[in-house]
Amino acid sequence: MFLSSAEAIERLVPQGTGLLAVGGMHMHNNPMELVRELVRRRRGVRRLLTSPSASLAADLLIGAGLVDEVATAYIGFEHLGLAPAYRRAAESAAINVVELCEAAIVHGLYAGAGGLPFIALPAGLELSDVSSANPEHFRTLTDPFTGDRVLVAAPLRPNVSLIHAIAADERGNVFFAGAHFTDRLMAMAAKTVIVQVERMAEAGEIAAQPAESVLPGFLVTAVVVAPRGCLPTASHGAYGYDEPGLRAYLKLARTAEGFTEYVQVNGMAPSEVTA
Amino acid sequence: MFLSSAEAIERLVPQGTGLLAVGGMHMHNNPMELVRELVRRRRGVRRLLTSPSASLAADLLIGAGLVDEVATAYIGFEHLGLAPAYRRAAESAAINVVELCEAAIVHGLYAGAGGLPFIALPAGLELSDVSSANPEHFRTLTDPFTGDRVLVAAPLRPNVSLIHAIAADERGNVFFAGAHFTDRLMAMAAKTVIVQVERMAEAGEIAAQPAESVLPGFLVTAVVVAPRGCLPTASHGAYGYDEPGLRAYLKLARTAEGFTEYVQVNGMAPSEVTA
Amino acid sequence: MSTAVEVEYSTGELMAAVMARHLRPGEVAIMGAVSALPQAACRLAQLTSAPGLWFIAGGSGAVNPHLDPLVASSCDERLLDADAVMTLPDVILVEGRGDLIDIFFAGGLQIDAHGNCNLGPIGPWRHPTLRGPGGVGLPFVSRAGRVVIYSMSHDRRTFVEHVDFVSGPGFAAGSVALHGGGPALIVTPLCTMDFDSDTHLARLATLHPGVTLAQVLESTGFAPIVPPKLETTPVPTPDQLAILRGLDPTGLLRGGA
Amino acid sequence: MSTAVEVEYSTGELMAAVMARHLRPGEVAIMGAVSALPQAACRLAQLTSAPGLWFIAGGSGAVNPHLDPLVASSCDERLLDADAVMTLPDVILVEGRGDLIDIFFAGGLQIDAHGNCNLGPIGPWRHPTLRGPGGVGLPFVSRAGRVVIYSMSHDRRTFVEHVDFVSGPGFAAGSVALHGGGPALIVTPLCTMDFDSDTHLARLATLHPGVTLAQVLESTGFAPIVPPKLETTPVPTPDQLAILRGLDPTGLLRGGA
Repeated sequence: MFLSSAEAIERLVPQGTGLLAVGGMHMHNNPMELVRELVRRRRGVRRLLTSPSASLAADLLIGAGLVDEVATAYIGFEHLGLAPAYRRAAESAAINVVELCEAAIVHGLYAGAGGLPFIALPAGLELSDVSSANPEHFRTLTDPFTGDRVLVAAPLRPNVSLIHAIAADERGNVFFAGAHFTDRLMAMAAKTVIVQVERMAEAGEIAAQPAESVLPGFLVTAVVVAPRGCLPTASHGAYGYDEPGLRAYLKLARTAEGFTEYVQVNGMAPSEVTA
Repeated sequence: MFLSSAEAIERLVPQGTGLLAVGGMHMHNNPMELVRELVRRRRGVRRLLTSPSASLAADLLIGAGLVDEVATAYIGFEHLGLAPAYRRAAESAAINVVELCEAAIVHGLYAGAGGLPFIALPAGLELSDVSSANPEHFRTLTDPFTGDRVLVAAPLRPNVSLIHAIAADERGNVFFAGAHFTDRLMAMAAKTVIVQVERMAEAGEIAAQPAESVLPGFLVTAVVVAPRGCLPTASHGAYGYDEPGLRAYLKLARTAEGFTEYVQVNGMAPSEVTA
Repeated sequence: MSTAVEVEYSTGELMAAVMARHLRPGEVAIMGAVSALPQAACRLAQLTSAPGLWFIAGGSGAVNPHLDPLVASSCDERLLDADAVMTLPDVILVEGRGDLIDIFFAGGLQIDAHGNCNLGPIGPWRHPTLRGPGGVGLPFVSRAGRVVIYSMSHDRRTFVEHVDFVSGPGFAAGSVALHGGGPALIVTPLCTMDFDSDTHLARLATLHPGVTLAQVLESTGFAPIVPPKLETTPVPTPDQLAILRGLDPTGLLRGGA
Repeated sequence: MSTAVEVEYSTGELMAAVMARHLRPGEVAIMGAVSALPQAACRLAQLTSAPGLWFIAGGSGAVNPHLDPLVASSCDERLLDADAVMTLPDVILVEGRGDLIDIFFAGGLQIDAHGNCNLGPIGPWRHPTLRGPGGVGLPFVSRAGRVVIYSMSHDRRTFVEHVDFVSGPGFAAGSVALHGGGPALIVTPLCTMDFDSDTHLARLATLHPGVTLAQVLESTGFAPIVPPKLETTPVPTPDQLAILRGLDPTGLLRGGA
């Protein structure tokens, strides 16, 4: 159950994973230690699924050339700026973008978690270009109750989900602090779930948590204890984001050379791989 | 926002309400004070929607002859016995039973809450007779992604939901203690929401609750403060169920005459209506 | 020379011990309404032969409730004294995913030779002779790894050739395949049955101590397959009984929960 | 004789005051990424002209965050200091229901004459000249009561005749009806616009103090309807500014959030 980040990625994330989901939202609760290990080991991913709003985790994986396709509704850094590696990859068509919306991601994960074959979306969502841009992910049906035309989205069933939580107990029950965004759904929908945590839970601590802040251990494949492992993104309940650290990334990652420098300076060169 | 149970039912639950949802689960958290007021005022309901497992609230409304149809997956009293009024009404075909399953109720409420036009159900659910028994509520479609046959259920959008929570603040934010079953979804899917609570919240108490135990006030139409108002069912966080009280009901309600006696003895005769 | 001590046990305790032995370490089990018996079986299994077993007390959302003490209602707040708790909507997601639940404990007012269970109408659907409470989550048994059916009644009203209404689908007579493994075990006050892998029909497995084959056949409304040799159901050991009684000071398993 | 005091205010503060005046008591508003400005507007409205207003800080799930202080990121943990908090999946349900959200604050790298917003690709979809971050929940504007569009840039790159990609649908040229009320107000550093009820085209409403009509037309890539008489946008009152500065000690609205 408890592995180092090196062991977890090596054993549980096969090269060429079909659908890899990475949790957190904006520059909060990105499971960066796990993501850095993916970069170190150069684990390629056929499709990356982000939460409705991704930032550093996604930009780093894309910049490292590890992602063939990204299914996302937002990759950026809010007030700090656009996502440099994502921009470069998308603008050079080096990556295929499966443009989704919040509804397609969240309802799609709900469908994946619950074994629903697909999910019908609220009327009006078909008016955006999201569904036209990615006909592979969306279909139009006739509502069998009303006869209306209805947009439906595919379920999202990650092969692997990487998420962050505040603490875990010895059986892999984990709990979240602050907001947990789409992280529980990402875990519930995935075959393999690796949870990066700040610390071990104290005795009785998980039992004292409310139902919805907890992910029971039978949904968790492995736990990686990585204190301060979300930095430079925030970990709700533990620390805020490191704005200078994020700005340093954004500055360097403006160029491919700068990105490589960032990867090397931050311990993500392949030479940093440990057994 | 704050009303007596008499005012809330009089003003907010029209005679012949199309779909009335009543929360709680088994003999826990049934909003009995609101239900008793419905009986007192003889408010008829075209269709009653129960949580996946209902007990006294549903049996009382059905026994009082106030329900044309009931959409449910279970009405009973677990180890205490079957539901006497429901049995009598169903066995005499005095009521139409829309037999649902847990999945159709919970996913149906999710669809209602989120504006989804219908909900596709996991493969295998079509093997029970639930869908065949109620073709009005279910349809079969072709999955546009796989070509498989798929069972879909109608969304559930209650006109009115009656639920119970532990406490409310002055703006109608409420929070739950213990398990809250399908009560939050019932509220999120309904046009009009009446929440029966044990007490007023203390200053700052709602803000201190985790996200998922709270229902924000913009989803709440009215709050009725009714201490010990779930009895003889339990109120999680406040008191357990009154087993002798439930057994007394089950004994009396075995006959129509006994049921009438129970209604009268327990202050639900029309003469008990207050302005 | 054996000096076996005669230990008294109730039918409920015997059934709990049988069900516990069916569970394997690390599996995930789930149960619904009126489930003190399978809950006790799971806790017993965790403390004996199936360490690391997970069990979800359905309606309450409790994961591994500590059963300190065992309670009668499946939504009792005391169940939330547990290793973790899920919301009911999340439990429904977990039931639906189809690869998470290894064991689904099911029951019925009617149970048939193919393991179909009925908790709904008995007789005509629209005008039943007995309106059962309803099946709650029983349609999800079609997606579980194995289904364990238990009943505190073993008579011809309960065990029928064909259920009048399928709440929880067993093996179908026709060609429709279940998405999960289907019914695996039936536990009653008289015996245990499993299912023949070719015909998918219920087959007697063990008779409880003191119960005769004739008694079972007379009490069963279908003709179970009878294997050449029928074992006697092992009785609960003193250790098992000590654990069960520790969980159950009020005697839910002794009064017939 | 007037003795008006000249009060200095930033563009952000002016825009927040304009947006606040658009909100009515008891309404429910929602906003997404990079939303310090509409959050400040909502809090200002709650404390002045729209008591009982609800606002949901999208990604965080915070309902009526106290903004003590205003923060830059829409998912900052400090937003959870609020009247109540929802989960993100529940926020998505609320957005989808279609009769709960009165005001949706939207933005775009491109905004067009019909109020369509683009936060996705600029240029060809598969090979964009500028890959925007993405629209997150913007497709839901189609189901909101009114859409308030805001932008800190007012230039011809931002305000275009037709967006290259519709993230948040405005009024369509064709016959497709929005399920909600559609775009109602645009607030920029230069002016405010509303929408003509017949043509559904953007129409200049007010010019900010010191801004000329020519300046707006030159900075706008479409031709807004120009009404015969253009009012000047009211400047924030000293009370409004005091409230805004109380919320915003670090000057997010003064440095340009």
